[in-house]
Amino acid sequence: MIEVLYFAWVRERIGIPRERIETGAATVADLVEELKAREDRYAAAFADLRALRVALDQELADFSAPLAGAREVAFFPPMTGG
Amino acid sequence: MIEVLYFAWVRERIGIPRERIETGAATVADLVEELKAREDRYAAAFADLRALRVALDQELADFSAPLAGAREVAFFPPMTGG
Amino acid sequence: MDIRVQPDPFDYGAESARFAQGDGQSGAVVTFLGLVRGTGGLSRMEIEHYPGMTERALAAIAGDASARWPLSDVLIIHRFGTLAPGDPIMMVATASRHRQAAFEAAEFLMDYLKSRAPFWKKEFGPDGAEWVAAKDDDETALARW
Amino acid sequence: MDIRVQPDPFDYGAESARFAQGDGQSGAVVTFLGLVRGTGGLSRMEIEHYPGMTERALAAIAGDASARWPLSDVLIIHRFGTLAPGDPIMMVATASRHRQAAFEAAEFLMDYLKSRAPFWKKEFGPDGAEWVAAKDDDETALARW
Repeated sequence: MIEVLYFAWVRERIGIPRERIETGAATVADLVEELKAREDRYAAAFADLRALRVALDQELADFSAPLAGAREVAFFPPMTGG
Repeated sequence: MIEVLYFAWVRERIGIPRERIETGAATVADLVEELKAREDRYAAAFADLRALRVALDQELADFSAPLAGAREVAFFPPMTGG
Repeated sequence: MDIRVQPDPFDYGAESARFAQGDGQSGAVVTFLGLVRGTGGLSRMEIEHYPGMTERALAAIAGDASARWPLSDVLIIHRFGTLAPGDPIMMVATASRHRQAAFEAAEFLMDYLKSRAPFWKKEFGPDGAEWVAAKDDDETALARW
Repeated sequence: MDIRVQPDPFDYGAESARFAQGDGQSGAVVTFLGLVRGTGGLSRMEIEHYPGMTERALAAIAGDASARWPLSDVLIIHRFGTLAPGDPIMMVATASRHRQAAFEAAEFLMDYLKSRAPFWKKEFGPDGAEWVAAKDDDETALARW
């Protein structure tokens, strides 16, 4: 089980801020493929990975990063604070 | 007649903050030579021109600048504001 | 080091004054204040963030700055939630013996905060709502450090 | 544009707050504050300046900054006379739509003010009084602009 969080327009497209997912995905990219296959709203949110960033356990990570051991994965657009 | 002003340690060495001087000096450098010839305190203040800056009518100038038309000349060390 | 992530407004003048009290050894204080611009008929801004990760990211950025420059103090305040035009969004402050260190550290904090702290701005105007797009400039700004 | 040369202390927090009020269009405000350092047993500092030339030099520097960067406002306050450790010596503030412009203009103001505005500092400590020497760094800092 992994906690999956969505922020900004990713959250809006998927329609929920977070969910717990049972997955056997080896990497973040594999998890994204699983989610895209689920429903159109996921496919829409993950259509262009270059427009997305990912954090594993609250640290920025690559889509190629392994999921093993991670408690929390978050998807969001590039940050716009400041 | 020209108004001559001294600041910081130049003022302290010469002993006065300002004086009016009757001079026929063509340039700032000529005026400095006149002053040095007057008294030791001037010679001490003007011993090393590289340690001094000059302003003509309140604008930074070179020692080679002509004095003609200037109302006010000021001598001081490099600035240390801020 | 003082890092605050909060929905409430902050008093920029009072925070600046308190920060500058310091320890009497610093000599140089630089602050940056970001305000909501009222351009384009903007009626409000909403800032979303990632609780937990935000505080970690800001602490890491402030720690990096303190390791690179001789800073006696660092302050970061960043708001989230609903903001109106003219409202303060965030501020950073740095204190050092050297003015160049204080300036560089403040710019470093801003550059990293922009691209590495998980905040997202949404603007509400006459044509509806829009998520602010990150600028390529913001990412390339990191290359200078 | 607001330029003040004065013997009296100024309230850095209040000045910063007032400056940041602005016109709601700026978005980015940078301030620099210089304080008297209490290092080396310093008991007081005296700042001499050249009345008349000081105001002209500061106005010229602020004008140059406004010509180079899109600034909506500039503030310079510089004290003269007797100052104690921890006292504010001077501050500059810049406001712009762009953070980079506000930062660069503030650094430009400081670099030029240091080397081109006629102020001289004298420090009084346990070993007597000494005029502060200008740093070669201060002159070379101008080369980057």
